Amino acid sequence: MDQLFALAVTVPLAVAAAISALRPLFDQRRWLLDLAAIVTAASVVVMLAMIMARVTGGDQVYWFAGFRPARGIAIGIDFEAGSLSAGLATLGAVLVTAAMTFSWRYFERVATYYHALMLIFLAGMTGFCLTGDIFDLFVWFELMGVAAYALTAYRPEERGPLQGALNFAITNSIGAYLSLSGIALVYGGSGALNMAQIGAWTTRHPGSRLVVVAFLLILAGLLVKAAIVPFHFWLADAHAVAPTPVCVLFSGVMVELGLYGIARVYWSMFSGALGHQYGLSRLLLVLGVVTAVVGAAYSFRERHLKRLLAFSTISHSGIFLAAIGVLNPLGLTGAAVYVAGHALVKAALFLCTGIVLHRLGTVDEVRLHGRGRRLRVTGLVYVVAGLGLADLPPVATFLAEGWTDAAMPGWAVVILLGCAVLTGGTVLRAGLGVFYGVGDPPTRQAPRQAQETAEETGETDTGRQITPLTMIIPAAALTCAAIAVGCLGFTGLGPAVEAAAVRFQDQGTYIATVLHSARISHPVAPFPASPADVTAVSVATGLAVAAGSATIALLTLYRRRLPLRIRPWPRAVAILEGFQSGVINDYVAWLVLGMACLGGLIALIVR
Amino acid sequence: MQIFPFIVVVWIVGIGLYGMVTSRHLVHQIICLIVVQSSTYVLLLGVGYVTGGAAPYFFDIPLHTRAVDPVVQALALTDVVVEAAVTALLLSFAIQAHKRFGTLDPQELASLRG
Amino acid sequence: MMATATAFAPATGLMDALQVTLLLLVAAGATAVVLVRERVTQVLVLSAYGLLLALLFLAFQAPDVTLSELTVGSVLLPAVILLTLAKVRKREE
Amino acid sequence: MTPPVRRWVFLVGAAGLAAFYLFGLSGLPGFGHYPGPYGFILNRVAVPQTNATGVVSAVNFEYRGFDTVGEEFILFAAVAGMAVVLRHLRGEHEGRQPLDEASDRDLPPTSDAARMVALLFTGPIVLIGWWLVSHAQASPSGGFQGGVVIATGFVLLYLSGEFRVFHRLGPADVAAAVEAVGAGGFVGTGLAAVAMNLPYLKNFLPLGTVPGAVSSSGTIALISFFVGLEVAAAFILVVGELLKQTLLVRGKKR
Repeated sequence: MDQLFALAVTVPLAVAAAISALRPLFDQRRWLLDLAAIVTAASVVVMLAMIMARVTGGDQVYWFAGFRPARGIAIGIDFEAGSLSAGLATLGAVLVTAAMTFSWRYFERVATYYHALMLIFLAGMTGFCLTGDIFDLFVWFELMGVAAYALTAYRPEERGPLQGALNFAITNSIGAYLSLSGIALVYGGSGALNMAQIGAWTTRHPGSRLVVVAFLLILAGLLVKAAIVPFHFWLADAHAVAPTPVCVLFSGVMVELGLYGIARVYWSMFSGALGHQYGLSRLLLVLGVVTAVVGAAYSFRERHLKRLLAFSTISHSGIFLAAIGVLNPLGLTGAAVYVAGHALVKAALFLCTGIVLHRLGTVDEVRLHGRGRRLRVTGLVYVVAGLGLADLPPVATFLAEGWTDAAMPGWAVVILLGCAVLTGGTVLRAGLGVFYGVGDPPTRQAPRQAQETAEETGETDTGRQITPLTMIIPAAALTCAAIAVGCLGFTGLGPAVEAAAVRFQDQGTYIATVLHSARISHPVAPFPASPADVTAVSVATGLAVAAGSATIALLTLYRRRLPLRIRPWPRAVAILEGFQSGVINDYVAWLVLGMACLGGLIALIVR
Repeated sequence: MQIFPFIVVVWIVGIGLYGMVTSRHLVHQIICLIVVQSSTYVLLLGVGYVTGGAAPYFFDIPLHTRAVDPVVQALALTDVVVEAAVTALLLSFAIQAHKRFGTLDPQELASLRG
Repeated sequence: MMATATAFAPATGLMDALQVTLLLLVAAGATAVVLVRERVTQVLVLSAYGLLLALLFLAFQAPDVTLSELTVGSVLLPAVILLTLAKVRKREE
Repeated sequence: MTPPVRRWVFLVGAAGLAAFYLFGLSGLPGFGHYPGPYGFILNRVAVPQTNATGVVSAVNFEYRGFDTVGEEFILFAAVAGMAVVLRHLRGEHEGRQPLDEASDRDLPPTSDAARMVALLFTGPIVLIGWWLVSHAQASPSGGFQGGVVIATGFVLLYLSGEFRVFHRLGPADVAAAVEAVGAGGFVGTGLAAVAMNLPYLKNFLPLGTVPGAVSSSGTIALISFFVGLEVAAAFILVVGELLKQTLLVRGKKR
């Protein structure tokens, strides 16, 4: 019995309650509040890392209140940790620690509730990763959501935040209600809430209409959270307005948790009933590719630094979904490492953007052109992280890139590499332009967008002369961590993650572990697993993507010197703008239409 | 009677979503969200119902009486209370939006966003 | 087993009729909540809808949920919404 | 999208989704034929195992108590979020006070009869709520229902126009602290079990001898108490925040 499982979730909750109860104590001592929050988050990192170390030899289960299952029937709630779930939770805790450190000096005044909400968000993430009960999953999902809505609206003096928070909250709530309906549906059939027990039940009812519909409904909330097209609209609105440390969590792990949820739900509850079907895999793959393309296209035409990064997150979310969607161990291995590498560099990019806002008072790429020259360290970190986003070896993303490429069909690889080049190029364009003044100086302002970005100034007072160490160190540390993980790839990271992926995908082992306390250390891969090594091809691809990104960045920065002028087709631009309208009614309509299309396709494919 | 309650569930979801799509007022939209949400309670309690079953309290009835499912009731019970607070959070967003822009029409709010 | 069950629950036929009536009322109530666009009236309709839901839950043998829904759905939530409307109306005029 | 286009997109989607949803629902065992086993097993074992005769409370506070921890904090986060969102309206921009916050705005007068009725009802309602909170294990009651009933009593006090009475009885700071104590107490009860090297939330108090009595079923009563505190305080805070927005007593010299 391992109490760490319970403590990793309940300690941050207890601290959140304690600092709220003792609020007057912290009125004059904000450092105490920051310290308490950072120490708590860091201790959660340690606890989760210990859990991760313990589960390398096989998953472990913790039964709350000691209600162990009897004869294959669970009456309590369990936590089930494997390497992948514990690893993702650890990643989330690391990012929370970094974000809390960053916000120490970032916010001038900050209410106790900010810290409490961040800790609650942390607990929600951890619970979501570790739980083995489908309703419990929903509870932590909701908890994470509510904390996130509140954090998005944290600076209500801007005009933006409420719009973003409202769109975020309403779309996510609808997704959550659909998920809950799916849970009710599967409960009505199986009479179980434990995911292993449901898995055992669905395996006995393969292809039942109840199972198919419940699967998609449960996915609804997760797809919304993962910002998969056409459920992605909320993400850019929320990112544009949420405070930077919060953006770090949204892009770094919250979106990825949605994808983790999809993988978890599929492999623990439905893989036996729905099978490793070619059609289902193709559906997820196409969905991922479309998302990647849409995200990359929107990212490219954006000049608001935070929205730009937000759209690149959508693009990467699509890549992850495609990698998970191939439904084999190598794809999942690639997705897992990709998520880690992406989270680290994306968080660093957001933190650098926060520093730019802190020092220069705006996040408009054009207005900032060349103004970031003084921020030498920040600029360096930004560009290195940007290259990391473009899969430059030895940043961890290149490893993942190689593995996902090996796992996917050729056409998807080509398109996804194109998306990686485009988003990488966009981020590098911004970095080179802002921090090094590369490219032609801007000429005229589009007044509307200029006004929008100018309103971002409220987070901190403008025109500061130095960057506090607590702001730059987390950014630099995260980038270094991404490189370190990449270097691990040369010393056997691949096979270890792949073993974890095989275990994650083995439903039989999962059920036996949870319901019958079996310890199976060597599960069998449902597909013959190709070895996850660092190959010359993956290094070359990584270098090529990075080079391509740099080329795109330079081409767009010097576009006015090009012999031929590339003009966007105005009508296409208008259509693109029309989709991202900011009107919540539109988002709801797309969500419903998207669910209907997916439902029709899944019903056709699976039955 | 076999599927009728579930048809009602689908109707409630549909009408609630319809209200959200056509609404021109944020508070009305949030009320429609409450309607969508209420469908989950009807569904939960509907799937756990047992024809002729008693309520799951064994204070004054013998232990082996046939009773309806207590689990869905527990889930719905907490959800009713908790989601009310979440709704209040959404309403406070609406109040703030109104404060800042003087309107609660989603269309106008979006165009104001810039 | 069945004999004891019927002793403690109303006759099945009667229960069925009650449930069907309440389900129909709930469906109609939901429709009314959505379609009534006059703000304050809508809140009153919402309150009535909460009451109907509470009755339906009672017919589903869930007195616990009834109690929650009764206080939350037909008193607290409408009160909260009315307060919100009172706040935002002041400047609409 | 223009509203008509949007409506068509929605109607097409909704028709598809409804068909799909119904397709799935038709695969259920049918209304009234819940197959079990989860609920049936709990109905059988809950009373002997926990000494609580209300199985729903046993599920909420014992078998699935960990869910309830999460739900509690959803409530907590929502109320904290409200305080965060509305705080700027209250204090911080003294310079540009919006029109509707002018300090001469006063409470609408309440008729004496209405006030009497409300005041008469408040006491009993709070008492009923308290009874519900403390009888989680027996009948259809428990912290959630009791908490909202207590909050309703306070809301009546509000509506009676006795805003200042309300403030004396439930000042926002105290309510916020009580709320945090309620949430923390629940988590803490679970942690106490961990400190005794039992699984989290394991019932560590004696179960009593009479099923359904107030002193029976160990931690269920304790947790219900904390949940009641949290829920009541949370809703008092919610209503209080909104009322402050509407009536703005802030401008008046107290």
